[in-house]
Amino acid sequence: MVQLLPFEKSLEKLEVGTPAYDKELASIYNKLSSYQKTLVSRHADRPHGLDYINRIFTDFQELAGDRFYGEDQALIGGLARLDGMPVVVLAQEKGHDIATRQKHNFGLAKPEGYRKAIRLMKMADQFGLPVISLVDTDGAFCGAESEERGVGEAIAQATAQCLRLSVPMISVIIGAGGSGGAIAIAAADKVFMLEHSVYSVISPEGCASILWRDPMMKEAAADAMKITAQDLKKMNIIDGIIDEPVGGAQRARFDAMDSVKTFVVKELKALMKLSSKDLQTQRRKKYDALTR
Amino acid sequence: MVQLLPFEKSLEKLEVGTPAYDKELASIYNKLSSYQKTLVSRHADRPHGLDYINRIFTDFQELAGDRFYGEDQALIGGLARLDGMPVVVLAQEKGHDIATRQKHNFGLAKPEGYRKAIRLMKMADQFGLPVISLVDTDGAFCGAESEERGVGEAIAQATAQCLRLSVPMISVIIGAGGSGGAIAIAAADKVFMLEHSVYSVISPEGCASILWRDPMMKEAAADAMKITAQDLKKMNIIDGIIDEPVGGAQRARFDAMDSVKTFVVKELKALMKLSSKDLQTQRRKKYDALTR
Amino acid sequence: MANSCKFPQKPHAKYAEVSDKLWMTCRECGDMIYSKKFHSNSKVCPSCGYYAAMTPVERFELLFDGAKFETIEMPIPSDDPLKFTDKVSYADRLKKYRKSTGEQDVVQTAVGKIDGVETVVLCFNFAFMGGSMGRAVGEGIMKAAGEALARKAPFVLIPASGGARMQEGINSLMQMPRTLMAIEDLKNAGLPYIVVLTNPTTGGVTASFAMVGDVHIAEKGAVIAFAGRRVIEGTIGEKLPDDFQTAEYLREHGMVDIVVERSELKSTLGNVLSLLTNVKKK
Amino acid sequence: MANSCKFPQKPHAKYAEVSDKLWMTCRECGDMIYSKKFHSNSKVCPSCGYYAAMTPVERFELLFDGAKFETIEMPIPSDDPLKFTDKVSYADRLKKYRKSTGEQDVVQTAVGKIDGVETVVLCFNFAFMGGSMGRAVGEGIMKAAGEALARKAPFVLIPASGGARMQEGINSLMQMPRTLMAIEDLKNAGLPYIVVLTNPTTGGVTASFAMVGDVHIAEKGAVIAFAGRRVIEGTIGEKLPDDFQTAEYLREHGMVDIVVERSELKSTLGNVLSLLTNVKKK
Ligand SMILES: [Zn+2]
Ligand SMILES: [Zn+2]
Repeated sequence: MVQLLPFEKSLEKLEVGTPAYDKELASIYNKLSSYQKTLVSRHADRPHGLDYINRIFTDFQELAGDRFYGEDQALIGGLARLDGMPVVVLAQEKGHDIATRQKHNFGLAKPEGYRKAIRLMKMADQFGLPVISLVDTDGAFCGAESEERGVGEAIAQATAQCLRLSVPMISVIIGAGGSGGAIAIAAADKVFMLEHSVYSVISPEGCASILWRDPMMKEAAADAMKITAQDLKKMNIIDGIIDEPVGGAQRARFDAMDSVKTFVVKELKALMKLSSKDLQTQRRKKYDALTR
Repeated sequence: MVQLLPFEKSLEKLEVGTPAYDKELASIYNKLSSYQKTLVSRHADRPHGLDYINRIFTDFQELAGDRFYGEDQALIGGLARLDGMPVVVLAQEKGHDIATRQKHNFGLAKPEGYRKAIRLMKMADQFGLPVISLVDTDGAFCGAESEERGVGEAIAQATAQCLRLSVPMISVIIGAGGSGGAIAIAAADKVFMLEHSVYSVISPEGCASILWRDPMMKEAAADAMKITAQDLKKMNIIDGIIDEPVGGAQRARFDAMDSVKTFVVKELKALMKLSSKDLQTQRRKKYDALTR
Repeated sequence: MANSCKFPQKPHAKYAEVSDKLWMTCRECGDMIYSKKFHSNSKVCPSCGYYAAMTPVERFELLFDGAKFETIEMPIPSDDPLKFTDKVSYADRLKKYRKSTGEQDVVQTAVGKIDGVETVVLCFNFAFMGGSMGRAVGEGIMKAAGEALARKAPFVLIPASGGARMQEGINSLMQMPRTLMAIEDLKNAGLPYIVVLTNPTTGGVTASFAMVGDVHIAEKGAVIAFAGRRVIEGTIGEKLPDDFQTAEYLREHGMVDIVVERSELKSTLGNVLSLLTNVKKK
Repeated sequence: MANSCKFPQKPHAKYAEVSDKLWMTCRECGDMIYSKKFHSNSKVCPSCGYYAAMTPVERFELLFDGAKFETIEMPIPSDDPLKFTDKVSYADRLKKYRKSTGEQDVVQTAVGKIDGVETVVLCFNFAFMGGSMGRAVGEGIMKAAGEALARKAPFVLIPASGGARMQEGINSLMQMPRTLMAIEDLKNAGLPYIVVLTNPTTGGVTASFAMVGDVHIAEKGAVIAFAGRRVIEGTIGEKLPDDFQTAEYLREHGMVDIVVERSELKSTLGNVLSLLTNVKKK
């Protein structure tokens, strides 16, 4: 059984699968607030980066290391096939229990994670492989060692590397798109968000603490910042929304992942028809126009 | 007064500047053995990297850091002018007293030193500036932290970066050319050696320890390995020898450095007449033919 | 588009209120300091050496030969894309800062000569909402970089920023790739891009245009950080060294090329520009 | 130039002396092991899991589909450029190793298919003078890389080396830039260059061609080092972790992509080659 979120309490009394349950679930998910979506996007049972890699890619070969300092399991990378097409895949992974959360550092990547991403994007360019990134992080790791090794520089260079590619890149925000930690692997030709994912410059909690000086104002902050897939699509920040099963990806993990696959494969095929030059021209126009 | 080397003992009784002294000095330096040259190349008063930077370059601006991990003062880098021409200069610096030797880690560079060199060589390429490297190291730093951060990888990439330049590169072995630690910044279009410098794949002491199993066999090892400027010129490994004042660069530091300047400026001007393509073709032929 | 302004020695009137007074109090050491001396000393406290924030115009006067420069008008995007309100509305905040600074937003740009090299300089005004990066900053950087490209001139960017402008939400974050794309154009054209890191340069700014310079010059003691010291100490419970995230610390950790005294900034910058553009020194 | 050799299941006769005996002793654990089992297990000790060194031909048989491959003749430069003698003359050492291995020098190259992808594989023979890098190694790598370039095929290099061949002095060092130049050609042509790091890969080899692969695969437990552990412990007096300089340690430190069991090497390599060359998997 999937763990119930606070605003799902009304489901407790209902039997899963009954028409009453389905009706109530749909009713809850039809009117999720921005902060409720934030909670859905963070749900522990939501499919994570490695879940997608295992489900929708084949022949995955993880590649480790930045060739400078270390290997960062918060940001997984490697070669794989998507619908038979060889690609480079980058995926943030938060972990799902104590051991895996520690191993993946809760999806908070360090400079070496972003530098590995840069290396693999260059490899993609070198061998003409598209890049697929699956974004799910609360942000880059905020620790002294991250600052020491220049996490800002690493994020900036990773972002620049996305924009420099001569191959297509597609990003999907599968959970949390946490600020610079996300954009570093999400400055793509096409950026899609799952229906209940969020993408923001700071967490609602952080924004509330700073602007309201009260972390309890997180709901107001979430609303004000416009962080949902629906908000971002309306502002033309993202290129599309991938529907989730009713009740969220955490309730039908395989269905959710399979629909991401179908969606991405279709978009990727369209991008692969473009020449490198057309692709880069289109990308430039996209980022020129963004937020204007 | 310059510190006398063991084989210079006969000068002790003579007054500096007298004809007898000059005669004895010339006689000693006319028949230096390979190992004696090794000792001259390591003489503490010999001009070091920073001495050259201060003496023969103008407008020097040191640039620090590899943009990944750290700053390494064993390998100094920056922008400067040589005879009015802007260049990127790379110089290994051993230090000359306890404090500076520690600061410069005895000229033993770590991965970050070589990665800084790579960054500055890329900058040279980007802005069309020639690269001048002054080589003086017993080798790359052999410590755990050097291995941890991939000193081999860093040397390999630096060497590859030398060979990849679209601008001319000139290297001068001013003291010790210590194996991989040297080649990383010495895979140049033209490689010159000072008259009493040495360049080898391992130190005579190291070679003696391994092959003779007796470090005292260092003289034999030095002879056998053929490590002097004269040996290397005969084998066509280097492109020329820069004469030193009688008694070595340590006895007339400014004269020694000034003759390096004159020599390098002349060679650089010749290289700068070539197109990038011709330069790269010539470089390729040079390294193809080397050791054949 | 670009209107010519030639300023005399004294700071731009808009920022000179404080210099109307004969004496002022140093924000750092609390000493009473002679206002004229403070300003003639490029806003470095004569008592404690504290580097006070400089306005863009003050920077331009400090850096350009003979304090002569042309300003380049910065594009101002429509206000308040999210209709954002916290305790105060963003619209009201903007009004307040526009009034206090006399400027429309954070960045200002000018072109002039530095040691004889024609250079485009963009400077942040920390006094405008903490130098926060919204669409105006992004558009400004894109415009300034475009100006450098058109003139085949080097581009010098002088950040001073607390980071993202949260009131613009995701629009702020999107300025990271947008500005990086503009900088990439300069690199492809072989034009130098120099960042002069000043106190403070933090947050999203250090994860984009401020960390991809060909050369990174930092003013002595400047705090340069992605995540703030207190955030790190708070969430991780790590004890941090005193010099953590200072210019000197970043140099030691490979991120900054040159740490300069403010008094050496112009000559250092001039030398670097001259070397990278192969212009003979005067 | 390239003569076709198709080998049966059992190792090349030249290296098979030991397999003539029914039982043999593991060098690592000392157990008596059934020779046939050891060899059918790709020279991994069935008792302790120790990875014994493999000859180039054994590697070729392990990696190429159906153990079918063509060998590419390696150039052999004139002997002994320095006329080097220590306790023994280099000329005599060379004679000895040529006799014991039946080969002229360290490297051998073959071309064949790996999971259907035509690939050039160069392999070091550690039994030949500790896999030391002299002119023969340099010329061999240049020849093999040139062969890959001509065939538009990926290049797989399998080092096993103690480092430089001191008896060739500076000639050994010069193979570092020379081989890197050959590898650069492959990169410029968009051809994959994969390094399979085996035990031991040390010294100058790790400061040149062995560390610039697009993908670095390492056999489990292989020692991969620039400076040897004893050198570091001796000169620096640092205490080193047990796994220092192992394949696993290098993966942890960002230098190795994949650590594999020998039994998985062919399938891993095949998958990577297939993905990088965009060949559909069989
Ligand atoms: Zn003060
Ligand atoms: Zn065993």
